[in-house]
Amino acid sequence: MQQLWLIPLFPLIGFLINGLFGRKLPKSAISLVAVGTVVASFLWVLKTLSAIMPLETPHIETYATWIQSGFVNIPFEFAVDRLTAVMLLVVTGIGSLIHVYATGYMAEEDGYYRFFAYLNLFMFFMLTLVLGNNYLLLFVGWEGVGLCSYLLIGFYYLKNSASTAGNKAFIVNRVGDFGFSLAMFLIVIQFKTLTFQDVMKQAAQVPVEHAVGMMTVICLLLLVGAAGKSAQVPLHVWLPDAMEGPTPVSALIHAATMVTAGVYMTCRSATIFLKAPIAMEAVAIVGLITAVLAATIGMTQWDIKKVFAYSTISQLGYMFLAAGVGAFGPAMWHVVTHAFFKALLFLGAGAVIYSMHHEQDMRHMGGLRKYIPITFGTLACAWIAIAGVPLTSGWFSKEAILGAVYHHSPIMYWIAVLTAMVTAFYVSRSMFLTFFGEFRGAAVPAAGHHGHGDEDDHGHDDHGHAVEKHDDRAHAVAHNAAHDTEPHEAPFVMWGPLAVLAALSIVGGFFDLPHFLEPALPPAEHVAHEAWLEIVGSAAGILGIVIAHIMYVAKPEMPDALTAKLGGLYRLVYDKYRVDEAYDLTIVDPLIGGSRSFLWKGLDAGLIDGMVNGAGSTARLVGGFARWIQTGNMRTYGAWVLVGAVAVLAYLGIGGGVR
Amino acid sequence: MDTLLFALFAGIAILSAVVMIMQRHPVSSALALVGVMGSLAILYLLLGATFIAAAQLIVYAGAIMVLFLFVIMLLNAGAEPKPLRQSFLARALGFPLGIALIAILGFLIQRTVPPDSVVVRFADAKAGSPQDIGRALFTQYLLPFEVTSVLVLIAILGAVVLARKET
Amino acid sequence: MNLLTWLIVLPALSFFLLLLLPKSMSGNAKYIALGLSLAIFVMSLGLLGPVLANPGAPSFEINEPWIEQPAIRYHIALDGLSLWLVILSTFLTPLCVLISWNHIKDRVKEYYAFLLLLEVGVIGVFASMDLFLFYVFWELTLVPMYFLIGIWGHDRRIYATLKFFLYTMAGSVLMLAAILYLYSLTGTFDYPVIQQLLASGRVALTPHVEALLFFAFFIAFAIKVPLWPLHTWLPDAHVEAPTAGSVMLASVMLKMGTYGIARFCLPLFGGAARQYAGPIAACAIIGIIVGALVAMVQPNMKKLVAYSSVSHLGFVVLGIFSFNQQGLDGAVYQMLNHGVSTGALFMLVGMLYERQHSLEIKSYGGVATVAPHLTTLFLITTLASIGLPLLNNFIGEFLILQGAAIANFNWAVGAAVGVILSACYMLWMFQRAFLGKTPHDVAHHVTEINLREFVAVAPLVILMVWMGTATQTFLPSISGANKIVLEQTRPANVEVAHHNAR
Amino acid sequence: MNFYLVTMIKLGLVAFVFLTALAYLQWIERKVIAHVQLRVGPNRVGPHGLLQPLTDTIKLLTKEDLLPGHVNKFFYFIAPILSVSCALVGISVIPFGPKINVFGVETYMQLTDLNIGVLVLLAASGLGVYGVALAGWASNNKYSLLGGLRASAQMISYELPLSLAIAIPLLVYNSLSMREIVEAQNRFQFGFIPAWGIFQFPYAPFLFIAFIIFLIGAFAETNRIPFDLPEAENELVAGFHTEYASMKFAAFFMAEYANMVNICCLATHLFLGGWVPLFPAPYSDFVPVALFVASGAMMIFHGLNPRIKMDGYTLPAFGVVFIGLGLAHMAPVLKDILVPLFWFLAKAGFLLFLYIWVRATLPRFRYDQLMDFAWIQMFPASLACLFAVGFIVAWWGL
Amino acid sequence: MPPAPPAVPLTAYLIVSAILFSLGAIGFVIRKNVITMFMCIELMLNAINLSFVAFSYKHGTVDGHLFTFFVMVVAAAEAAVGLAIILTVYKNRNTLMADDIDSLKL
Repeated sequence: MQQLWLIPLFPLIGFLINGLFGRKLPKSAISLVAVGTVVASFLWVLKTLSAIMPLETPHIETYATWIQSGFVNIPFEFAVDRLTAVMLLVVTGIGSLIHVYATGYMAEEDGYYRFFAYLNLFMFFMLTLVLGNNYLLLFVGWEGVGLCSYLLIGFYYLKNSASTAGNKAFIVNRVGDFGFSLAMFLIVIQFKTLTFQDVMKQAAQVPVEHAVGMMTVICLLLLVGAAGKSAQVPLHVWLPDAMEGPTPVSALIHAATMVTAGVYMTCRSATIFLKAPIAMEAVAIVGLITAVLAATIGMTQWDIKKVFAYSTISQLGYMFLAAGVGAFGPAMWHVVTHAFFKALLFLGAGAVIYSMHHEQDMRHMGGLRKYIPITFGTLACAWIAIAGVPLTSGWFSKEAILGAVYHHSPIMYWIAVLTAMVTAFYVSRSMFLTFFGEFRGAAVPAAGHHGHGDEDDHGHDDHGHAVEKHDDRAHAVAHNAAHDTEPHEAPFVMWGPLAVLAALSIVGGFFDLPHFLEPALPPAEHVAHEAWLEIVGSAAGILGIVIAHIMYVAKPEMPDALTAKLGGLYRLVYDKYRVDEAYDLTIVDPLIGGSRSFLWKGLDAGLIDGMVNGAGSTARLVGGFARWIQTGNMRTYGAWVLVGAVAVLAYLGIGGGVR
Repeated sequence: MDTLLFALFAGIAILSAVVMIMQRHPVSSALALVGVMGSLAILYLLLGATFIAAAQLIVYAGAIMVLFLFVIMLLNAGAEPKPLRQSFLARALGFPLGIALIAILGFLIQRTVPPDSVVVRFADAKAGSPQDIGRALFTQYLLPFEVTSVLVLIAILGAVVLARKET
Repeated sequence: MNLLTWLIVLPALSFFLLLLLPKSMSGNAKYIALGLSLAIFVMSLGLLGPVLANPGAPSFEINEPWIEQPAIRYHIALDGLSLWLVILSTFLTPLCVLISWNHIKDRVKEYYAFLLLLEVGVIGVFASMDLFLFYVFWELTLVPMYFLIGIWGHDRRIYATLKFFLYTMAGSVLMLAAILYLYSLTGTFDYPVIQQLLASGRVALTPHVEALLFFAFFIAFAIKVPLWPLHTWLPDAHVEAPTAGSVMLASVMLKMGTYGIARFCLPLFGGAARQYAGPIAACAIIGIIVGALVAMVQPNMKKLVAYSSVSHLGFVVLGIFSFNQQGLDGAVYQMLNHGVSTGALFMLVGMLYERQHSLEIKSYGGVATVAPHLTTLFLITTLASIGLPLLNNFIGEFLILQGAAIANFNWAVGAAVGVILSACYMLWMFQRAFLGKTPHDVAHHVTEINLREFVAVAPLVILMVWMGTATQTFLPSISGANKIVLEQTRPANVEVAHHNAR
Repeated sequence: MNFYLVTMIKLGLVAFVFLTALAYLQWIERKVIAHVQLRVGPNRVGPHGLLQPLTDTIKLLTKEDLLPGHVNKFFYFIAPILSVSCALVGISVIPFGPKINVFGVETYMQLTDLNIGVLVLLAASGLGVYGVALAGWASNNKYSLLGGLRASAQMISYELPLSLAIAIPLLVYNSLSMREIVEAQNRFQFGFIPAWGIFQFPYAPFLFIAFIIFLIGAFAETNRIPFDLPEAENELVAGFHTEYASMKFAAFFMAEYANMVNICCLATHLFLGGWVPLFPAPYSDFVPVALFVASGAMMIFHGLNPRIKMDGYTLPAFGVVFIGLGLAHMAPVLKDILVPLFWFLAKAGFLLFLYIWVRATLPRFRYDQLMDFAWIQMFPASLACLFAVGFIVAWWGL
Repeated sequence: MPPAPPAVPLTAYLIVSAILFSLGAIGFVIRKNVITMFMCIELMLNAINLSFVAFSYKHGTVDGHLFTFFVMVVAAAEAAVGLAIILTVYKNRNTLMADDIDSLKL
């Protein structure tokens, strides 16, 4: 026993302390508790892992029965294998860094204790997700992180857009959970257990042709679940809105950890997936589509966090693509490297926003390189990593994925390469807009924004929101302050973690993670390494950077011309392909309208209650007819009684009943 | 003598009853009813029911009817006016039905208890003294007696509650 | 006079004690009611030991003749199925007293007396093993609830209480007819005896008759549950009822229906139950989805919670008609869960109502700023209600859906949609009422939760976490009893292969 | 034939004596009150006003019979008749003495010995209400109506404690027949204490309370002071008989006094042992003789020294009559009749005197006090008494 | 004692009872005053009492007497409550006419 339960317990304790007493604690104590518990958890992970390495087989600890009903027996059971170990390190490691960062970023906020309580709770659930040794415990973490995501997105609950975004995240995730839970039921039916090892063992033994239908259904449902959590098309809509949350949250939850849970889950279920080729194909296609669409949207956005959000979606699509082509190891590798650089990007963006006094629109930035050099330096590391500049971490994982994809399907490969180039382009675009050129802080008037930023639009116009956020934030510095004061560098607690992550982003790829993960994943077919693939991939990344440099540094007037030329297509992409609007139009509005006018007013109040009341009215009608006998006049009643008496007696008398 | 008394008081009883239902004025009706009750008391005596006869006078005539009279006087009820609307059925059917009832009942009584089967002689009465009644009342009919006492108690409470001034 | 009988007698005595309380002491009625109901609750904990030791067999059994002819017996007993429901009732009653503390200002002692009378009725319903006795208690529960809604309710209370009364009455007369018919067949009202006779075939029912009897019972229970489309009394009753009335109605009285189905419909008429499981499950699923959708568009909080009850109880019915251990366990567990979480929801909504005197969602907003603790409790309850893991409803929903999936996977698909929708309506309501900027009147009226209210809700919140994690406190006994129920449920009359073929 | 004849003779005798006595009761009342108030009272007509009742009667009979125009004629006429007949019926069941043998005819000194005698008396007094109530109502006069209402309410109310008080001795004597009631008291405890109701061991204390209750109830039942609210002059003029004059007024008057006499006789029988003397047999015979002779002697003595001239003739004459009466108590046949009669009349007369005495002494009740007194004090007291006696009877047995 | 007079048949009592009862019934129907109607009920009760006593004579027991007794007691209770109700009705509606007291219908 390695007391694995202590790992999630530390953050839980932090949550309880901050949640119950945080209101009365000083900020320093809150920070200490929050950061301390997570760091303790990280240390405990290190200690545990060092004890149980090399982990050729999973290390399992069973604590108690949770649910026991008939043959369904679900224990509280934690397990660590190599997959888990990687996730544990990522979660606790990056989690610790982001906690540290957040103490700086959130220093001025109201609800400081609340934020850290939620964040600790998130750590608890995320660790439960990672550690749980059966699907239901994974589901606990799965739903739990969803909850924390909901809470943290809606952290600025005074803002309608924030709470709406929270709701959206939770509900879209619920749709995914719908699939996930159905998949679980099928797993129980098929394998009579939810414990990973047992399921995988049985699944591995199932002949492909025997239960392929079942496996396909299970995997497709799992895919729905994973798509929900990992923001894959068509359930990606919540993630951009989730940027309403504080930036550390975006970094931790919506970039580094939670959103990769879908990938983690897919890799966990790899054995089952391998039995369902159709589902694998579906995973790959979903991943590819997501990657492309999100990347193209990313090119058009102005809000720095939105850009990174779409980037995240796109990168997640990459991971799914990898998983879909059977490259689970590279997928996980990308999870890790992505965690590094995307967390860094978000934290860096957070530092930028911090230094810009909560301005997020890149058109208001520019030339920040001079004001916040440390931030720029660290962000540049993430930039080159995500762009796939050779020998950075992102390059390794990306090339691994592209290699696997090529062997699966060249068409997919070329699309993926194109996407890689687009990725490099939009990241570079945001970097150039932010750090290069002249500072445009006062140049762009607020009125220049698009006028359809309506509060009640359920937040699909991020642009408008950025402005409102700026105006509405309860703690906000005065509106003009952003323009009057110059951007300033973030404090050490903020750029410290950035530095660590920057280092990891650069060197994080030298560790051959797929190889490390081999014992934990089903054996994948090894394909020959082809050098030209790497060259093409690297070239795509660099080309993207170059194009961006041309458009945004060398010829700043070019984007506008291009935009004008593209016209409708640009608008479509800029509006994120109008997926939100389509959902509203096809699902949300009919559902609410139909519920209100048909199900409630029509069916419930009209038909059913109408029938009930109709029964009552009918009875009343019949009673109304019978009522004329009941005159209410007692003498008439008496006369009737007399009539009855005479009649009865006469009958008895004549009939001889009385003798 | 029996026959004479019976004829006399039965006649008075029926006459009073007729007067009672024909009089428009409730006081007259009440007095006529007292007459019926008094005559009935005599008839009870003729049947040997001495205790019941006395009870009839004390309870019915002496208490219940006084209560009636008291209420009539309290409400100062006058003769019945012609009401604005009245029960057509009652007005049209009351008498014929009543006569029919008398006829049918008489017929039935004639048939079930022929006149020559039992004759009543005052001296022949076998039971009816207060001792007899008391003995039966407190042995065989104890439970009904107690129940009746509860009923009376409830009636007292009910009457008090109903007639109480709203506070 | 064993403990169970005491638990029926004591609330009854308390009822009379409160009724006979002199007018001058009616201010003390709530203290007396609280003390008595707490004492009853503590006593009811004494039920745990013997039943947990042997959940499948009846404990605390008393089987005495009550009326010689017809042979009606005072036959009460407790097993794992009814144990927790009884304890839920005794547990909620003191909380209901607490929640009504300042809310009820006129006819105080009658109010608490009726609460205790309700407790008599529900405990009697859960404990009765004689069909006639069951019916008596079943109807007895109507009376206090009728008055609770009719006297202390809101504006349209007369309509609501009449609707409630007539609706449930309409069902229960059917049940009475069926009970009497069973009596004419078997010569007894004693449920175990009838069950034995039917199971052993000594009294054989034709499938047609069995179906009729089954539906006579089932409709009575379904109205109480309430199963779609027999549910329309519930929103009205809830909206008009005082808080404690809503709590007792939702948390305990609705369970009488599902309990009745599990206890009587299945073991007595297993054939018909299996035969008609399909349509009934369809109704349950429609109830789940339609209830959730309609809840989503309600402008009134209580109505929303009421429709959510329709949705949640659809799960319970679905679980029961899965005819497997998981489904039935989940159903019973979900009964308790729903009692706890919806009870808490009604309490919290009631607290809001006490402050703002409105149930419309749109007259709130930004409550989180002025009453963070209230909001936190509400949020936890909301999360429990939408089935978040580690909170109670999740366990029930998981087991029910698992059971339904085993019985027929399509059922699980349909029902799982309800899980999505539950998040929609609850969170949307939470957002509209609690989040956002605080309007002036809300800031003026809505105050933080006070100690008494906290004491009333906190046990429920603790229980939510407890029931979500330490399920082994409850599940083994429930499973034990359900196993017997399933064993007693006979196979279907007609081959309806596709139901069980998965 | 014998039966009817004897009954007729007794009827005639009782009627004559009773009616005369009623008339003279009025005279006695006036005289006694006068003396209480230190006046002389009627003394113009006849010696000591002894002929006053006669003249009063003649006056009332010959006065014009006024018939007010606004009255309900039928009830106006019938009310006094009802009243007086109900009052007079009562005397028929009251015995005046034991069984006697006159000229070989054995008979009771009583008009009729019913086994429900007490109930008949109660019934008669109950029916008496009608007269009053109807009179009040038929007069069509608000004073009369109020008087009638008061009378009936009061009589109904006080009938309850009265009946209960009657029931108490009935429990002890175990009979409803007047004669048997008296027989039950006709013995001497320890040889010298008469077993009268109020002395009878072990019921004496309760019966004494019952006696008091009975007396109070009797006062109310007869509408006498202090319970004369129905005819309170200063409030209601004269109450129910405001509109009555001449013989009809006399009828009410007579009914009131007849009721008084009846109720005093009843009290005597129930509580004071009827004709049972105060002393055991040999002494009891001499007491009346001695009393009569002594008073006769006193009259003669006073007659010899008259204060006014007339007394010189009348007093000796009365003295001789009294001595004669006294001696009659020793005559063989008469003795059996007169001695019990004497004891009975003495007790009843004492009670009547009490009536008059009270009238001369006490003020009137207020109406609410009157009702409260009946329902809140008398009724529970009589009930308690009844329970106590019933308990003793059941405990000791009879 | 005088010689026994010619006897009255029991039937005669019963017929008197029947006549009185019917008269009561007629009265209940044709009279309009609630109090009078109430009195008619009393008359009917009395008529029945006569039957009871008559039959009791026939059987030589006191059972009929006791029924009569109970009827009387109940009638007393009924009169008390009934008259109280009439008083209340009069107070509220200011009428004693049965035809005007028909709000039961509304």
